[in-house]
Amino acid sequence: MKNTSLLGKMISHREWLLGAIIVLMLMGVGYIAPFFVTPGNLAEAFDDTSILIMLACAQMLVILTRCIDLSVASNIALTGMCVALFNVAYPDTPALVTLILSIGIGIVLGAFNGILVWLVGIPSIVVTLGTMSVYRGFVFLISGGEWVNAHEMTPQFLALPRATFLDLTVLSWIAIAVTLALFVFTRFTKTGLSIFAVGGNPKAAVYSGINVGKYQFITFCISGAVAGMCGYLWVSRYAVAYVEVAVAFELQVVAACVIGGISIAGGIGTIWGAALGAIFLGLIKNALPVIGISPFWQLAISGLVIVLAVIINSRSEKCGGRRILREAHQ
Amino acid sequence: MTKDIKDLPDNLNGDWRNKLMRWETLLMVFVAIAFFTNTQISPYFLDPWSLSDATFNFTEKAIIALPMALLIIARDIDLSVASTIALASVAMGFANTMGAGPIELALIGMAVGTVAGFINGWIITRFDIPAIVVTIGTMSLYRGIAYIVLGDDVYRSYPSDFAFFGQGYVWGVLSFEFLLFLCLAVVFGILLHKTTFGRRVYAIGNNPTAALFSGINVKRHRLFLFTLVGLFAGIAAVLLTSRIGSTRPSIAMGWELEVITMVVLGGVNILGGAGSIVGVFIAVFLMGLVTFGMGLMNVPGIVMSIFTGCLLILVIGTPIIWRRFLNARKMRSNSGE
Amino acid sequence: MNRPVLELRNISKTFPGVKALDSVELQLYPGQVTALIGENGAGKSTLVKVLTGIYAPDGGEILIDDAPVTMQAATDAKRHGISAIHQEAVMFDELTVTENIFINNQNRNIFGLLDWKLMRKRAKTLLEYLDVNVDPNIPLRELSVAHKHLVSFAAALSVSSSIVIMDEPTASLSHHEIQELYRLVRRLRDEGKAILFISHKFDEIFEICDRYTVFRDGQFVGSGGIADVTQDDLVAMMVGRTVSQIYPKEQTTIGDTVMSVKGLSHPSEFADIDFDLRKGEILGFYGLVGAGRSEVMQALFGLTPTSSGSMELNGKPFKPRTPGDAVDQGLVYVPEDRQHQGAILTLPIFQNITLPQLGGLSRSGFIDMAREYDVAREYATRLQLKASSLSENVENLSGGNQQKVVIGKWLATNPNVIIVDEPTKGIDIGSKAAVHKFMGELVAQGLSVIMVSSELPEVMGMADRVIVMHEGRIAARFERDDMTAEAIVTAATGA
Amino acid sequence: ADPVRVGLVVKSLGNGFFEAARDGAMEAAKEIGNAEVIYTGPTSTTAEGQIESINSLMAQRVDAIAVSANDPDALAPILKRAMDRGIKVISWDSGVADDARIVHLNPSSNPLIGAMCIKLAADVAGDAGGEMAILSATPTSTNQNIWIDEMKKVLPDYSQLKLVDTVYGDDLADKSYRETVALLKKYPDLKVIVAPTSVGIVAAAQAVEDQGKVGDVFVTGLGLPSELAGHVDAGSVKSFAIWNPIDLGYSAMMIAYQLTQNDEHMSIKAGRMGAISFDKDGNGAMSDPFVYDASNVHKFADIF
Ligand SMILES: Nc1ncnc2c1ncn2[C@@H]1O[C@H](COP(=O)(O)OP(=O)(O)OP(=O)(O)O)[C@@H](O)[C@H]1O
Ligand SMILES: Nc1ncnc2c1ncn2[C@@H]1O[C@H](COP(=O)(O)OP(=O)(O)OP(=O)(O)O)[C@@H](O)[C@H]1O
Ligand SMILES: [Mg+2]
Ligand SMILES: [Mg+2]
Repeated sequence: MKNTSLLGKMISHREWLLGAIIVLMLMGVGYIAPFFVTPGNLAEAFDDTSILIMLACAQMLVILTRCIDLSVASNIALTGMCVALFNVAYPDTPALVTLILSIGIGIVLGAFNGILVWLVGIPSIVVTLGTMSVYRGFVFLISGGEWVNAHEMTPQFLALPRATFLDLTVLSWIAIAVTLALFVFTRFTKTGLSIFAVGGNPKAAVYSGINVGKYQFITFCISGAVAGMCGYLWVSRYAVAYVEVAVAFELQVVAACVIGGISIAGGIGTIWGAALGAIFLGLIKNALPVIGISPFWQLAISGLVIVLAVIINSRSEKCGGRRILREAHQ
Repeated sequence: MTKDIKDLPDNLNGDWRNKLMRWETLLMVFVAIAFFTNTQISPYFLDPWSLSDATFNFTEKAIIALPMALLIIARDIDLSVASTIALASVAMGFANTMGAGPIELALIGMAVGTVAGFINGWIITRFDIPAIVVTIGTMSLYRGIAYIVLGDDVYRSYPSDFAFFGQGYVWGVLSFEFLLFLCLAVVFGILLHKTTFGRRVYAIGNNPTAALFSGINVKRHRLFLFTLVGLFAGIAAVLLTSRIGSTRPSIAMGWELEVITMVVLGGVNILGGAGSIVGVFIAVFLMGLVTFGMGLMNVPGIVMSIFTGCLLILVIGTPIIWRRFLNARKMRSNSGE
Repeated sequence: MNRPVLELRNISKTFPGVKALDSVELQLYPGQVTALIGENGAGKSTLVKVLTGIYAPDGGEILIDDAPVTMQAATDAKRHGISAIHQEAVMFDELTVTENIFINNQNRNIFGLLDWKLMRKRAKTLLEYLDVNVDPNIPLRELSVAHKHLVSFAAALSVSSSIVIMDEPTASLSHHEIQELYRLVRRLRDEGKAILFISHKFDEIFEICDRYTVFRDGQFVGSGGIADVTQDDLVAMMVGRTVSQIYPKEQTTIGDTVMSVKGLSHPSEFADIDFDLRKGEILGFYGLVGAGRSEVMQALFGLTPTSSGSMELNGKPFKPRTPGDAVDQGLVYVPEDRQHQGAILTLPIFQNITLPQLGGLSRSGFIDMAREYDVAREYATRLQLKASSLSENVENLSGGNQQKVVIGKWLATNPNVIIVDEPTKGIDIGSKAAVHKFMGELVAQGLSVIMVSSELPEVMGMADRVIVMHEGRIAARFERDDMTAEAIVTAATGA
Repeated sequence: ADPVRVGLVVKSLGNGFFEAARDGAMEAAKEIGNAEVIYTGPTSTTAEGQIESINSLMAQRVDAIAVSANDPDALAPILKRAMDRGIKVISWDSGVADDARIVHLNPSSNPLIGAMCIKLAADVAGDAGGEMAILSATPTSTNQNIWIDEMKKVLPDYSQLKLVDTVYGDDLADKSYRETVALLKKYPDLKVIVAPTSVGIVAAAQAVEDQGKVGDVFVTGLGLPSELAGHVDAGSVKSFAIWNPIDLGYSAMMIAYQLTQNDEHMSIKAGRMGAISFDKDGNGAMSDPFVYDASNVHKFADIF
């Protein structure tokens, strides 16, 4: 009886496959446009994908518990607008305080979803379909529909995600930190394990003394916290806050999870999968314009890739399993 | 408590019909409130032409909501409907440049929609992948194809007869679109609630495995439902294209979520297995009334979405809390007896 | 006698429409195994759920060591030293064996993070203690049903507890594993733990239990020492009447071959399945759990594609590609997992019964509701279904009545061949007798029955011929006259 | 008498340009006295959203509708229906099909805008010239497409400028930003980015600054002083052009009002803007675009 190594469990073959595809794509793009694969440029592509990575990892937790959070993009827009307006009103606030504020607002918005799912028992897709509209509507209400532009934001508000450290932006480092933190959370904490249990078999979770709703609530709070933080990072990085910030971004986030092999039926998935799925999408988004593919082709290509990825995923899921006739095969 | 079956009262499905009535009553109450509020806030509300005009805002979405309700009851979902509209519309525009007449255009739109729906269904049933996942992909794919074909171009100058589908009136203020919706709603109500097909849809939605073990060809039913949704997205594409008289690849952007909101608001369980066409029908009017009323007050669409969002949560949440309250009371009275 | 470690007084629990527990009482004593006996729906599992904090009782008291306690959640039960193995295998397929065992009882390292290394080691020790040979690092989904159940034992044992509850633990275990389980139960008993053992099998009860408690329709009927009663006494208490014959196999005239299967094979599940089925006979399929019998039956029913082989039904080639094909040609299948495969729990009884033959009950696609209801009532009556209404959802029925609905829905299609897979698994003795009697009537009417069963008495009592499977192949065949228990078990274990 | 109600339908709410136009229209309404502006539109730039806005304006039986269209064709049927109901319809800024409105008020003449953009680009590129790229809004934006065509027409006169690419930021800040970054990557020698859209130009300027390309790459095009003042200071934008959106909204309101009073539509008096004349297709133009740079941008930043 050979012990499967921890690494083997952490990174299943699905993630290897996805990683290999990403490397192949990089090589392909590098062949056409060599500058794309220079370290500096890759760092920038990563920077551009950072927000998607963080959101995908947080969304994964929600999906693990058999829920879905469609309100993340609206959360980004609302939190982003809140901190932008806050920055206009109190320009002296340090960026770190703004960051914490954004996480706080995000948690509140996430917790609202979570409460409705947990205590009222409305299916999450309905709740977040609702709050997706509600939160974005509130962006309009608090801003009066007006934009907050770069020149209204203070330099320290704008500087945080842009500052670089060891050739990577702070935004990238935050994404890496969030990903690692969530990895430790999923693998080495009781809460993380319970989240897998809740999605894998809610009934069994109840029988094991795990409160399903509570853990769903927790994942919504995490998703909200990450979305809120991304709200600040987004607004600061693109130096503008307006109603339509990140519109329809939730679908990209869910798509990243799907590509990363997170089972929409709950209970199956890894942080690496979600992160790789996000990187994959980000790579497409960044590479296509560079290799000179007409912008009109971008959408169709990413759609096709999603469809192919899920088909490949489903195939690799099906192999393996149980065999009664083991002797006959030897 | 339990009795031998011989002694049972012969009540046909009385129990769940009661439940159903309660749900739809709730929706009707909301409709009445919306109606009354509208008459109060605007002197223009009760004008037949205004009301007729208002129906154009939701009729195409409502038409897709009918088969979508069946699909969701059967535990599936299709997020690609809006993109299917774009694809079908582009196909019609292209056919128009080749000189197709109004009827051919309509047929082509419906055919393309059907094919798109079939492809969704085929991938989903063939590879056994959750529908939400596949249709997130085809949502980009179909609209992407529309962008490839059309780019920054536009198809316009459809034949003038073609305008009838989306702009024509059948009788007085009754538009062709709206009449079509009313007829289709009746057809779907009968289909879901009176036929073997409808019963099987419920069976699949409640337990696909047991449905399969009961001899129902689950895959074929699901495939059919996806194709049906595609066909109706095609019909919606015909109506919409005819109504706005032009095709751009961004047509009908974001409609998928509005259609699903209508269906869910109508009491269809997003997790499958339960729901009625009557509920969806009322929900369509509820949404129409609310948005029309707010439109009369020039409330921006984005603010309306706050209301529809709240309405969605409220309408789904109220019966859940209400049921829980009733159960708790029943428990108490039971244990007290 | 010493004092009970756990005592229940006047516990009641009501579900909408059902009084599952009506002021019941129960005592568990340290170092003793107490059997909880009762028909399906008597409230046994409900009691377990009350005891483990999954359901809150409507009234009554739970005393542990004479102190009243309240159970709000499953964690409270753990705190009070109660661990349970539930009737349904409530485990996590996607988690590893170790993760399953320690799902609510983890070890942490000095950083407060989970210490998987230690837990894996403990899991291994536990599994060795249970004599289960599985790798603690593989996901649970790769295990057989029986092994999954054994892992759930390990999970229950991973916490130190003074009270162990086992709800039908042997239902999916093979003969060998049942023996292992007995050893385990005795060992726990000798360690001074109080054990509650729920089972429908009297041989087990008499083998390892010290005391009994009987429930009927949610009410307490009686309790005492096992040594003081006979099986008939217990049965009488359970059903309130005596059950004369458990296996009412009538001698029927067996006719010509109805179905013949030749060389049926599947790439990974079974191979070279040959047999004939004759009119009016019950053909038994025996084997250990996991022998592949269900897979063969599902292939006959058109659910699993086969790689080679041929079948004939009523003299015509039979090649079902979907269950619908099989039903059309008169072959139906009552699956073993009635909750997931057999019944649609969230639909009313009458809709479940008529589902396979809706076509016949409709005119050009429109369902004739009145006729539908008549058909449902007819079969519900024939099977003596107990329910509050035909429009009641199947989920509200007890296990035995759910099984009746599933059998009823297939009989309503007037089949020639009916395959029943573990027809009496987890069914009480009363319902069991009803099902057996009914099978006897069916063959008397000229139907042919294939009965898959893991219960030897059932197979030997009911079947005209028995086919024994082992690891996906036919290991032996027996005629009614030359069946012996030893021969059948030997063939099934592949010895 | 009841006030004359004019529905001012804009491409999207929250866009600074249109907010300024609304202020102009309000000013006109105040001047007229017996008139009222209903400012409405969708939040995202879609034709369907505008149709819904127009529908509710029709239901309120407004006297006139002045629309800046997201799509010239898609709005035509509903506007025709509005005209059938006796509502006076004009388009402004971004036009609709000729037969779906009475007149169209161009902010400026299209050839002039195109020429102006290229001239600004040539100015920042200097005599040495260099590579130039265009960052547009959505591929379907009417006026952007017209202006790009006009740019291409005059481009041969500026041999030092080489147009290397046209990309679309869809009037979304993040997409425009990403497209700009891709442009900078793909064309290391890029000298000028022309963005004839107020969303795109801001995002492009921000991207150039973030990429540390200030001084190497210049952004120009059409934008609002209030939104670009910071970028002019930062140096990524040297100069840009725009007409006065306040005047545009003011004129649109005046024209709409005049049409409800009489049918004259060859030359319409638009208050302080004087008479605006329309050709036989009903096209009229307001004024030339005005160029802003470090010398004047802060003065106007407070206005629009
Ligand atoms: N969640 C529930 N909702 C409604 N009724 C229930 C529920 N759980 C159990 N019941 C009902 O309560 C009664 C007791 O059920 P329970 O499962 O305790 O029986 P049991 O003795 O364990 O039977 P079996 O031997 O079949 O396992 C049955 O009539 C059953 O239908
Ligand atoms: N490890 C497993 N993973 C998935 N499904 C399983 C597993 N083990 C059993 N099953 C399923 O459970 C059912 C019972 O299969 P099993 O291998 O026990 O066949 P069997 O020999 O017919 O046993 P039984 O005595 O239960 O009829 C089948 O439907 C099978 O597909
Ligand atoms: Mg039980
Ligand atoms: Mg089996």
